[in-house]
Amino acid sequence: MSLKHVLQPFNAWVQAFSKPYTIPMKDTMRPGADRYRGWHINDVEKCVGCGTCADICQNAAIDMVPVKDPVKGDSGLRPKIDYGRCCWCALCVDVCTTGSLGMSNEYTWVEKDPEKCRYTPGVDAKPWDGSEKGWRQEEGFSLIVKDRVPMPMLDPKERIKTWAEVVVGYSVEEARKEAARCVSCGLCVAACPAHMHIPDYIGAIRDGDFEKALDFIYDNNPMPEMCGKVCTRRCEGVCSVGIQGEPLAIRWLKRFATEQFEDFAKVLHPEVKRVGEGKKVAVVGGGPSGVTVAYYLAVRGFEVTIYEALPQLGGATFFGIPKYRFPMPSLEKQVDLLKKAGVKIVTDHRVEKDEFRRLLEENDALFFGTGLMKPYKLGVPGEDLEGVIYALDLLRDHHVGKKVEVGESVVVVGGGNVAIDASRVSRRLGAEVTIAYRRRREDMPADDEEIEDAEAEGIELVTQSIPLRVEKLENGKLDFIWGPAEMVPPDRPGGRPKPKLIEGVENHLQVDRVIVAIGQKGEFEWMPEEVAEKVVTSRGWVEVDETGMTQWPGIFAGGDLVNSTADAISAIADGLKAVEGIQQFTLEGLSVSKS
Amino acid sequence: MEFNSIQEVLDFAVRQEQKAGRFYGLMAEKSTDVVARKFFREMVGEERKHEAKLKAIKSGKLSGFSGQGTPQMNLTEVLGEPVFREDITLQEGLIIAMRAEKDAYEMYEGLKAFARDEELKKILEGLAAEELEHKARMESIYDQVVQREN
Amino acid sequence: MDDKIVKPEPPLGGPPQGSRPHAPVGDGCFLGEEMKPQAPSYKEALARIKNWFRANSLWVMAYGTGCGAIELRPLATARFDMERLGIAMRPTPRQSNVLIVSGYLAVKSLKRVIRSYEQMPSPKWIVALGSCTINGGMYWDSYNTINRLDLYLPVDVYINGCMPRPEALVAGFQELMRRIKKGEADGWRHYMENLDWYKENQKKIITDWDLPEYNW
Amino acid sequence: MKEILKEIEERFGPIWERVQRPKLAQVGIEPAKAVPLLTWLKEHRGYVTLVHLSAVDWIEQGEFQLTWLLGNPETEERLMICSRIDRENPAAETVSGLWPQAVTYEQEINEMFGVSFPGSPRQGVPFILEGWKDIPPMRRDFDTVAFVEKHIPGREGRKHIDTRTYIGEKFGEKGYLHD
Repeated sequence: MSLKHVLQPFNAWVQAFSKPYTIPMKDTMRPGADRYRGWHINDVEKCVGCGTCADICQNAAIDMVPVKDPVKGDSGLRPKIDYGRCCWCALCVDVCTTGSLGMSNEYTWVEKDPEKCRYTPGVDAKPWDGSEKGWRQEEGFSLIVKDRVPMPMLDPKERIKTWAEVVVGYSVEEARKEAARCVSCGLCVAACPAHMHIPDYIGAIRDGDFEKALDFIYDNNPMPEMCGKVCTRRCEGVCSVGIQGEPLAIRWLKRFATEQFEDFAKVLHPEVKRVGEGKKVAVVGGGPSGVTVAYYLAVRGFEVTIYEALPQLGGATFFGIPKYRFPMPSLEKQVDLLKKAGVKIVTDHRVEKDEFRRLLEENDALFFGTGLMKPYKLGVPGEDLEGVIYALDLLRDHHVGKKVEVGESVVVVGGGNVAIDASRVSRRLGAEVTIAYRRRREDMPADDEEIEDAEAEGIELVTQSIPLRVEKLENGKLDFIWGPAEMVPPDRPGGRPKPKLIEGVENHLQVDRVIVAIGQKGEFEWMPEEVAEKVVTSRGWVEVDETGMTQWPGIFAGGDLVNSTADAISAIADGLKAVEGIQQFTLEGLSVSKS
Repeated sequence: MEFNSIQEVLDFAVRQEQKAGRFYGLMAEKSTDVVARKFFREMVGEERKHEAKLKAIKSGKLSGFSGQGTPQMNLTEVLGEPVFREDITLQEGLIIAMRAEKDAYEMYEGLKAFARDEELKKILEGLAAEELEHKARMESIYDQVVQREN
Repeated sequence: MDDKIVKPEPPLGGPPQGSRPHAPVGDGCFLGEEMKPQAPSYKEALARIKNWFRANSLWVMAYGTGCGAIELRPLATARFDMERLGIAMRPTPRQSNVLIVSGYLAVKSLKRVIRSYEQMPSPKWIVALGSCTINGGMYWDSYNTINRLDLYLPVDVYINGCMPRPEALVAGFQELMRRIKKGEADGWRHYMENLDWYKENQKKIITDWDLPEYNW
Repeated sequence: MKEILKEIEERFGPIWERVQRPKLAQVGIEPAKAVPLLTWLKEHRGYVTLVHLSAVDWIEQGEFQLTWLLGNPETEERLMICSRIDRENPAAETVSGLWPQAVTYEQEINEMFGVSFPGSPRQGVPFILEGWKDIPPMRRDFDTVAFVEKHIPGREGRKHIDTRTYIGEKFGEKGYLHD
């Protein structure tokens, strides 16, 4: 061993002064790529808490935790991510129904306490909140199927010649394909007034078990075929799939499930409970709310009789909804089940004051859902002229089989579903139809789809028009005079903008008929004075408590008279409420506190 | 009519409200329709509230009028002029009430022209605005109840 | 096997409470030393100097338990060059003072990891990489991997990610160094003081227990 | 591949066969004839490599399927010999005499599926699992999640709320036909 061997290792010190081969420390720490999958971010305002991210996560890394009170269209839950599970596969981001969930390009997180590796993005503040870069749902790509299976429909030119149903209905394949789009979040359950078990029956349809689907459907809706055809479907309005794509065709799927069976009684197997045996309940008015009360009380063993003034049950769904939307056989199928459930049905029978008193005495409880059967008038001069008719009368006469004349041209005043129905019926009766509506098109309470269908059938829409008066012309026609309106903001939050008449302008429209469909009211002439005095409000509707009971103990009410939305599903929801209330009242004798 | 002080104007306004109240009371008694009857009774209560408000202003408990600025819909101008019948409906009742508020508004507007005192003018203006507000509220109710468009 | 896990006393990870009165920061690192109740200030200064040296010579045991081992390789390359931070790979436990648990840990590996850890001279630290060490990660429902490491071994630093990138690893080492310098990284001491608790948990999951009983 | 399949049928009786790719075929044969077939293939037909030995649990049929994947390095053809054995007391003949590497495969299958290969040297010696007391984990009736929940503690304090159920409860979803 020489000196060289001893010194050689120290030669390495020479390198201390040469340029290093390694990359300087400051350059080694690179930011994540623009589409790096780093820590999650969430736009909590956009997020609706559907929980699809939690469902898809293969590592069970996502918990849905409550962060605010649930409202319709928002479960109030938000995803909390456990980074002791996450593997940054980003399936949660790709499946996100709202596109609110994303990933920042931050990827460094050193932690002493492992319990802290869990946070709710967007709720718990993190340095990477609001990150511009990172993984996002790709434009046009989603794990959610955004497009609805199209519903086959009759051609508009063909359908105005006939009364055949416009909507053809899904085939089995189409229905199952559509049902498979559902993410089962249940936001629809909150939006549905009756809180139907929507994800469950859609799931059953997807699995091809239509009996099970019908069972879920009938669990809290005794007129599902009607709802499957004409429901206002608030469920679809909040559908989480519909936020970025088209909402699930919930209504058409329900329709599909009900159309699979000719006789519901053969498929449904309700657990008949004899809880209400020996108790009698009278139902005045055979509309959706009355039918609901009757059916569910009957399966619980109550003795129920329905009194209906018209020749068929169904209320507004019978006399109001045209048959090209809701054919008679569909209605009869549902009434048939009611009969098989043991409900006594008295049609063509109008209950009057004395009988009402007698019913009140003979029964343990009484439910009325007589609906809004009388039209409000236009309130303008000339409305008593011959040729000014009411949409409700037109529809009723048409459905009970009377001959209806509408002439060559009509103007329909109003913008609700009744107005649209009256116009489409008039169109099928051969008239040129104009709808005169006070507000803008987007303010119309009628279904958007209905308006589109009406326009496709050649019905003209004149918006922001306020009727001024009606005059008789020498040629026998009517002169419908209207003035334009401007929109002013609503006086209460959540209200609709209001039309304000621009004075001094008059427009003329020559028509054979003016059909009024501005609104309907309930009538109480049949009701004994003392009862009416107690239950009716100064606005012409009936107030009930949370059990559906009116101010008069033992009298329950529901339907259009009670709720503000005046649609069939709300009426069914009222009925369900009353079912509980009546059961409590008759069996437990609970008198609900009046406040 | 000539007013010499604010007190006089307010007294007059109180009398007007009382008159209206009596009018609605009478209609409530006479009408057979249960809804209309209830509505008129509610209106009696409304007029009492207005009366109380005016009295509060008079005694200095309230400093002035405060309209909520409900937007006008000019419905009153379009609708016909129903007269009172025994079987009057809520719709007609509402129109009558709308018209009554409008008449009151026009009366105060007219009186304003004769007022010489600035203070008086101001109080009359306030009263007119108040009545206009009532009218708009009636129109709003009409809009929500009658023209529900379902 | 019992369903319930015994809760650690004192809380996991944090410095043990009560059992070590007035111990000098970062001292008492070799086997069998008695903890002195008094701490003269020169000892504290000495401890600080010792800690500074320790922080700058992290000798990592080259033992990859899971996917994260692949992320360790780049640390030795020219871009990250961990040797400039004083981090070096060592082939045996007796030469190293940092154990990296790089991801999932099968029960079978756990036994080997425990054995290696116990052979390492104190002070020693454990760096845990990735989700798997925190709560099971994507192997959360696997029959033969553990879900949380802190039940069996004292972890000083967790580096989050699946897997963490080398940059995150560097950040993790820097954090470990910072903690060592401040005298906070004392998982090894926690392990010593709560040995019974750790052994109980280890024996629950390792059913064929044949590890030697160390005496310290 | 067709020729060799035909030859197997002639020599070993009825088989189930499928040609998956030009150089890969599957042969199903009764267990008793599996090892003679394997031997013959190795000795006389050039299938000298045991590429793999695996098992599949056909729980519905009550059978385990063993698959020996053989390779012929000269022709680059591969042959999968499949054989179904009973799921109750499963046992199969060892091929460790033909291929020494089969010992490891057989040990693993023995551990993971509980199939025994009498005569194979390391049967019953722990391989991956040490101190395993439950049923073999690759059997399909072994519930992994339940096992993990029982024996492998995870981090506590997590609570997932199912949106669907939560909404139903919050908004008073009820059923009227069934309870």
